[in-house]
Amino acid sequence: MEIALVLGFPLLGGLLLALFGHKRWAPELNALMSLFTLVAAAALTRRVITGGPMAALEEQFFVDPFNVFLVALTAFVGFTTALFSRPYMRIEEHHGRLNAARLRLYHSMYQLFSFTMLLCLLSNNIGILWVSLEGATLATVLLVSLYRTPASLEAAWKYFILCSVGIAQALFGIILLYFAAEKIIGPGGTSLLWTHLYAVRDRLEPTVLSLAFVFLLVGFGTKVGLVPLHNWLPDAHAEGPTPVSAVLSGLLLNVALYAVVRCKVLVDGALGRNFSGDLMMGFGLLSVVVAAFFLSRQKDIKRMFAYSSIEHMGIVTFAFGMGGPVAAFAGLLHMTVHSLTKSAIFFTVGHATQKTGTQNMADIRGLIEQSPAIGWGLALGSLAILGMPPFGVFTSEFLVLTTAMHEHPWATPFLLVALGVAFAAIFGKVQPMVFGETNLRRLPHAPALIPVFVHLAIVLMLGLYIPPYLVEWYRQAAAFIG
Amino acid sequence: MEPLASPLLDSLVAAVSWLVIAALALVPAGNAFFARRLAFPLGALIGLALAGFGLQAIWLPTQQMTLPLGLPDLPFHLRVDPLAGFFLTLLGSVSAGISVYATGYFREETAGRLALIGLQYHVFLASMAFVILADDAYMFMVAWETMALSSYFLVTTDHHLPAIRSAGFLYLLIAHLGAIAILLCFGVMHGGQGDYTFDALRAADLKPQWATVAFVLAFFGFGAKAGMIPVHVWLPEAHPAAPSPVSALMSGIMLKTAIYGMIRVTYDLIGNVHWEWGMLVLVIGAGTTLFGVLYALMQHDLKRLLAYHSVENIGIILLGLGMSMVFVGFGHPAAGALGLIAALYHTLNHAVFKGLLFLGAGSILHATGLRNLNDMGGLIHKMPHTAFYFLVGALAISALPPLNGFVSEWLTFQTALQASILENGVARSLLPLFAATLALAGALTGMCFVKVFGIAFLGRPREPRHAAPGAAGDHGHDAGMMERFGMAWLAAGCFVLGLFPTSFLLMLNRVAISLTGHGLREGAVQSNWLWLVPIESERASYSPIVFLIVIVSVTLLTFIVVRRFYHGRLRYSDAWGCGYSELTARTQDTADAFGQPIRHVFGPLYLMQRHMPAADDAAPKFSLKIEDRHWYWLYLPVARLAEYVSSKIALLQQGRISIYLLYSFVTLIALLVLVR
Amino acid sequence: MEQSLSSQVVNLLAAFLLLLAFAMLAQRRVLTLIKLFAWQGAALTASTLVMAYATGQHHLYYSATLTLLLKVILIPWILHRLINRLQIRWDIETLINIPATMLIGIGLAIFAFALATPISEMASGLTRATLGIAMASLLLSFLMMIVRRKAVPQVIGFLAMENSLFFAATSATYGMPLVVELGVALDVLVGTFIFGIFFFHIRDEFESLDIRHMEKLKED
Amino acid sequence: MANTAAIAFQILQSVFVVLAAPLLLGWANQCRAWLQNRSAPSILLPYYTLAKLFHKDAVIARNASAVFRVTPYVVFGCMWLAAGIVPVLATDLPFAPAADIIALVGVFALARVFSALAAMDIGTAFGGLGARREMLIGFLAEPAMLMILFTAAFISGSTQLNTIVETLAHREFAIYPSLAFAAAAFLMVLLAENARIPIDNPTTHLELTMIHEAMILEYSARHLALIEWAVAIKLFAYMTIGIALFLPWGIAEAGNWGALPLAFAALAVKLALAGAGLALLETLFAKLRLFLAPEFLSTAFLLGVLGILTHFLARG
Repeated sequence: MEIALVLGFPLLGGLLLALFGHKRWAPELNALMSLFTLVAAAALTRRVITGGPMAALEEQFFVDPFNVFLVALTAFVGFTTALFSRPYMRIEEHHGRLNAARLRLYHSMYQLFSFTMLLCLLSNNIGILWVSLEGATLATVLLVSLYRTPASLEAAWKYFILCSVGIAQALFGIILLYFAAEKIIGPGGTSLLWTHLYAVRDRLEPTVLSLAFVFLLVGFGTKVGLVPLHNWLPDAHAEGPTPVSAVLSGLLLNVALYAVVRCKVLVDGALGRNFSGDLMMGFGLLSVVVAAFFLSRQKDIKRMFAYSSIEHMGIVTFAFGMGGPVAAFAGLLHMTVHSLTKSAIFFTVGHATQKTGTQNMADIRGLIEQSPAIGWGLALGSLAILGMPPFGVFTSEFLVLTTAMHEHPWATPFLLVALGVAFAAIFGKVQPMVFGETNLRRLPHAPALIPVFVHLAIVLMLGLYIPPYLVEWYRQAAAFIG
Repeated sequence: MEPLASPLLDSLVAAVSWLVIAALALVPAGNAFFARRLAFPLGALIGLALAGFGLQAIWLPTQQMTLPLGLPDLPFHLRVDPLAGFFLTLLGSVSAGISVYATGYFREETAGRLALIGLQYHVFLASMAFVILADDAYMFMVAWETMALSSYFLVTTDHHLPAIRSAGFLYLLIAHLGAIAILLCFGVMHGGQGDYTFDALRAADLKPQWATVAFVLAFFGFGAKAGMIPVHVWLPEAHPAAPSPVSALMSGIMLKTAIYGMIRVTYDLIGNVHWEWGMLVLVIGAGTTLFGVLYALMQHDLKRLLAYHSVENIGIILLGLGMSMVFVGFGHPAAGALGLIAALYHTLNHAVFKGLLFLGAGSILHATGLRNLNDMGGLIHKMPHTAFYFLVGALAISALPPLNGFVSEWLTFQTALQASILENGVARSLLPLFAATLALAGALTGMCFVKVFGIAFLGRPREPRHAAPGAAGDHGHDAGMMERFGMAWLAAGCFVLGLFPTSFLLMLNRVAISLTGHGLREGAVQSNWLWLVPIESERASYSPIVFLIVIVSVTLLTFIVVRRFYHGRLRYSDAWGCGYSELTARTQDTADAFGQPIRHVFGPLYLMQRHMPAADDAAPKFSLKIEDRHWYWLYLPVARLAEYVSSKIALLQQGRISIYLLYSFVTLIALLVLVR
Repeated sequence: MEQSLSSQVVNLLAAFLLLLAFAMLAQRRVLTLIKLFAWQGAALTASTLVMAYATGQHHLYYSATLTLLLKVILIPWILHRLINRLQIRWDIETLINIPATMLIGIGLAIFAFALATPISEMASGLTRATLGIAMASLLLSFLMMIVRRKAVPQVIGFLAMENSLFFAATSATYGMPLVVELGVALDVLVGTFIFGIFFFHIRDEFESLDIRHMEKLKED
Repeated sequence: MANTAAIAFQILQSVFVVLAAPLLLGWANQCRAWLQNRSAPSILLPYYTLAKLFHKDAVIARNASAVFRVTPYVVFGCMWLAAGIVPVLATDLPFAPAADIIALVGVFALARVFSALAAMDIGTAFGGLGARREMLIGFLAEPAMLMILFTAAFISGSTQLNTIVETLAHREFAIYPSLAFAAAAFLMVLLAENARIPIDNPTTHLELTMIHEAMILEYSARHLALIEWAVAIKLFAYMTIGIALFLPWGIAEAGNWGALPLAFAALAVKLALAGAGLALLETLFAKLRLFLAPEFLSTAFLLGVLGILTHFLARG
């Protein structure tokens, strides 16, 4: 029931906004639908926490702590982003970068996008998971190209081609998975149901699964933004509207990673050794290091934070690759705090860029002087994303680093270098933006900054105190990721 | 818990109430009445209370407790043992003086800035308290980084100045790198089953090489905060940038938390100390000491000079610590305890007199708006009180009897003189060399502070434009009531610590016992308040009280005799110009001139750019620029390397979609090959 | 006996598919490329029908018809409309010259076979080697996307990739569950439409469909 | 431990040192005059000078601060204290534990710092110049002195001068190479610290070369007298330290009052020789250029360090 609502609201919202998306009250409707989704997700979460894992619609849908926590996160960030995009989009329209038709497209696609993500999370059928992920790609492609500028078109095109091709590989992997499963479960619909695969995972053919995992990793990894498959990511983040950048790096990457992890579990079961884990650790480290060095060259603020997303996805991938309860816990926590912090950062960045009329960091100065809220939001957000306590990002990085130091000491030098470089790069660029003299103009609409500080407050809380039910929740999820 | 008293609980309350003050300071009320009038005095009171609790903690058995915060398996663990108690005392007592001073110092700030300063200042204090109280790796790191963060925001209070921004950036960057190193050190030490309490870390037995890795990580991690070479570069930038009370806090207390961390990790968590570690500490310490004082001699910016002296004093502390580690490593716990006590005593002393000196510098800055010594002169006539307190601080830091600086250096020398009990010939003959370094540094410090006091307070105003009526330097009023009180508190500290060392020695002895299991020998512990006898009375003893009494009485006697048998007639006249008709104020030595002999002797150490005026120069100008060599052999190369690597990595992304597809393709093929 | 016959037919069609993949790789003219793509679809339909007939999996009939509608009729038609509307008449330029591409392609095919043999061993008797062929054509179309310089052929390459996936799904396994296939088909369709829209936008913005114009966003 | 007799004796001894100090100075000057074929002044000349200065009216610059006026007394007090610590005649000094050799060096440093500050107080070019040079000498002489004392401390296992002297006096006569190094270093330090040739010339008034004189340029009358006297005491103290360390024989043991006359005689002889030696040195050598002073003193420093090292190498 809750599942139906969770999926129904955004779908409905997508249809409604496809009709009324250009109306003056469309942004409110958008936020409202997201709110409904959030409420439904909350209900679902309660149910799962109390009642444990559940399946629905002859097992086409399956909810366990792992995905329900991502569902809740997705719904929440989706809602706050909708709140943020209200004034943001109005200001964009006011600045004449968008017209009514585009706004309609934007709003409906926004809802459809969250629908596809939720579907991807909730579906028990790996095939559907793939379909919805591809759907998410299509939706976001339109969102990225919203401004129709050459740059945005180029970004969207690259995004489209690279992700489609990547995800095609994933499909082949799924076919191989099915191919292996068919032998045990037999033909028919059930062979792609994750629960069934999970049940028989240790009887699946190892050679096929290792092959399949390669395709799956390359496929979904492209969407996660793992180096060297990441090249679409910075462009898409930099050229799309800021709310889209926020949900892209805040949510879509998580969802893609979720898909990878789901598959990893099966493959590990089949192979018995940590083949997939090693691959993920490798990709994770590579992403962290390369992204860190890219960071130091950025001039465009959104592009820079896009690279920071790559870096953090790398950390999470590395954590999941290490495995073990602590690391998996840390990975989940990091997913949460990263999407909260990063979206908060993008909110502030969005308004900052609107104030200065540029995304070029050299031209953004003295935010704290002119609009303290945005300035402090950006400063604190950046410090949080850089792993400064008492913010939650530090918590997960603490666990990851100490575990890594103990289990894979060889990896820590890379992490040390990467974190250092990333800190120098991001902080060195953020500081002059928030401090110093100002050159800002006023905005036609009051910026929405509540989401920023709500997110930061949650992240701060997670750094100092993790509520027991959340812990329980993470624990169950971590236990099953292994 | 303790039935009679619970210093742990009390100090927790104190720390939390600092946080409360911080929160209240942010509440806007009129022109920030609370932040302006109440916040800092209250903070000072809490500091006093905290010092009291710390003293209790030194004498009471260790106490532990946990808070329902933090990680799931890892609620915040708190603990006070004598070591923590000692550092709490340091934090509380010194910060009390500084807070009182701050009340006066920040009086003229605008409401908005004041609120922020009040917030950050007290968060800073609280985080330092939590660093000392923490009993698990996670809480320690959180408190540690919060400390760095709050102090960073304090440093960048005047963030519209580019220099200050870059100083803050450098500071936070190095602090963060150090923090990561510390974090990794905890990672090495923890048992693997995700238990990060210090008890677990103590329990985990490490292989020697891993223990060494942990030590080195901790040493450099904490060293980055303490400001030892070669990771000191942030310090002379950040301390001058901060408002003076904050500089005092950072230099006086924050650096000490790094010392606390080193001792905690090395003696307590790792446990079995290797003497080689001690040698490493000694070498770095000696380098730091000399480097610090030699660069301090070259400075003409008063606060920068003081910052370099902090570097030097950290070096002295490291010397004591290193000797102690060597002795402990060779199995001479008694001598080791002496070294540890010397180090801790100097930690406390430096906190007091360096705090005092920074406050004095702050008063000068407030009164005259000057930081450049070359523009000062004759301030003693305008601000006698400040001059007196500053003189006390200067004598103390120059390790002159009977003030406190002398006592700790004396103890350090005594430790070095224990060298003859070592079996290892190398170590035995090396220790005196480090003592020699210390002696040299002490004398140089004396020279440096003759320069500071002589040039800032004595003589005549050097720059007419500053002395002219209405100019910045002219309306040099003396420090206000509150500021004086704060300085007086710390100056009194210099005297007390200098005159009654024995009682503190017993205190520190307990700390040493709790860490190394051994204290000083019997002969020492039963020494009464009058005689400071670290080993036994035949070996060495020192009685500052007697010393003071004798010198004062003798001096007075002389005075009385002179006045009694002769006369006190006095005539004033101009200074004698040795035949030169006009002695303009500019003929006096400047700070740079005073350092010239040192430049001459230690020339190769400095990176100098000097512009000498030509003989026929119409407007002769002499300019001198001294730079830190570390920039050129360490930091810039690293930066360039990073730049180079990133420029190469950027080639990965040249915008061609075909190439991007090729990446995916190659990755796919490579992985498939891998699977085969 | 019948089994073997149908399996031979399937293998034949598979071979045909691979041949087409190579042909597309070699093809210079965009119109012919679309034709070849349609042929691929036809072969796909045929093999699916055979599979359906041989294995009695009824939903395979649906997917066969789906394929027929989508990949033989609809998409080629759309592409035709597009290139007419966009007046694309030029020959296709490639990054590497055709023979080299062919050589690489052959290498890839061999690699794919080598990779697939151990798996094909345990495949049901009907579908030996098809998995290898599917993988081969997958890689080939990937290669085609890499070497083509214009937008349209790249898209066709993507669609060809989709085809080989579909072939793998139907022949190597007895077809994916219908709902999945529907979903995939939907995505492909929507994807094609969006591609179509993009062609126009790109043409308007860049006066050309040459993707070399889209290399502005990069690290410098 | 401090019985009244001992206390009384210590006070007497220090008073004796203070009073006798100018005599040593006078004797040194007399010897030098003889060596330079001048007709020697009276050996009591320093006393006359002091008396004259005390009678004069003091003249000080207008902008002199309290530091300027306090300094002479402080310096004098420091020297007196130093004189009290050093075992001159007997080692039974109840107050000696109050300050060991490190403190002794500290006392001299205190005096130096104050006189340097006073020199900078008036704000003339020469005051600053003198102060700077004095500190330059000091920062090398002090550690050298410490190293020398440490050598003795390592040998005797104590940092208290009287204990050191007792052990050194008691030991069967043996050549300590370490002490030889120390003695050489000590001689150089003594010359430097007391502003003698070859570092400084106590009799010069050529501004550009002078060090100590440049510092006290502004002083007159009683202030000057006190400082001059303090200089004399300093010289005396240094010489007695040297005697105590390197040829302590004949000094009276604890509680053995009978030995005092002998000790007194011995001291007189030693000091006479020392004074003559000083004069001889000052006649033989010329003053070094200022920039050579650091080299001179760092040699002393290195010799001191070598002394310690040889002590350990000889032992282990």
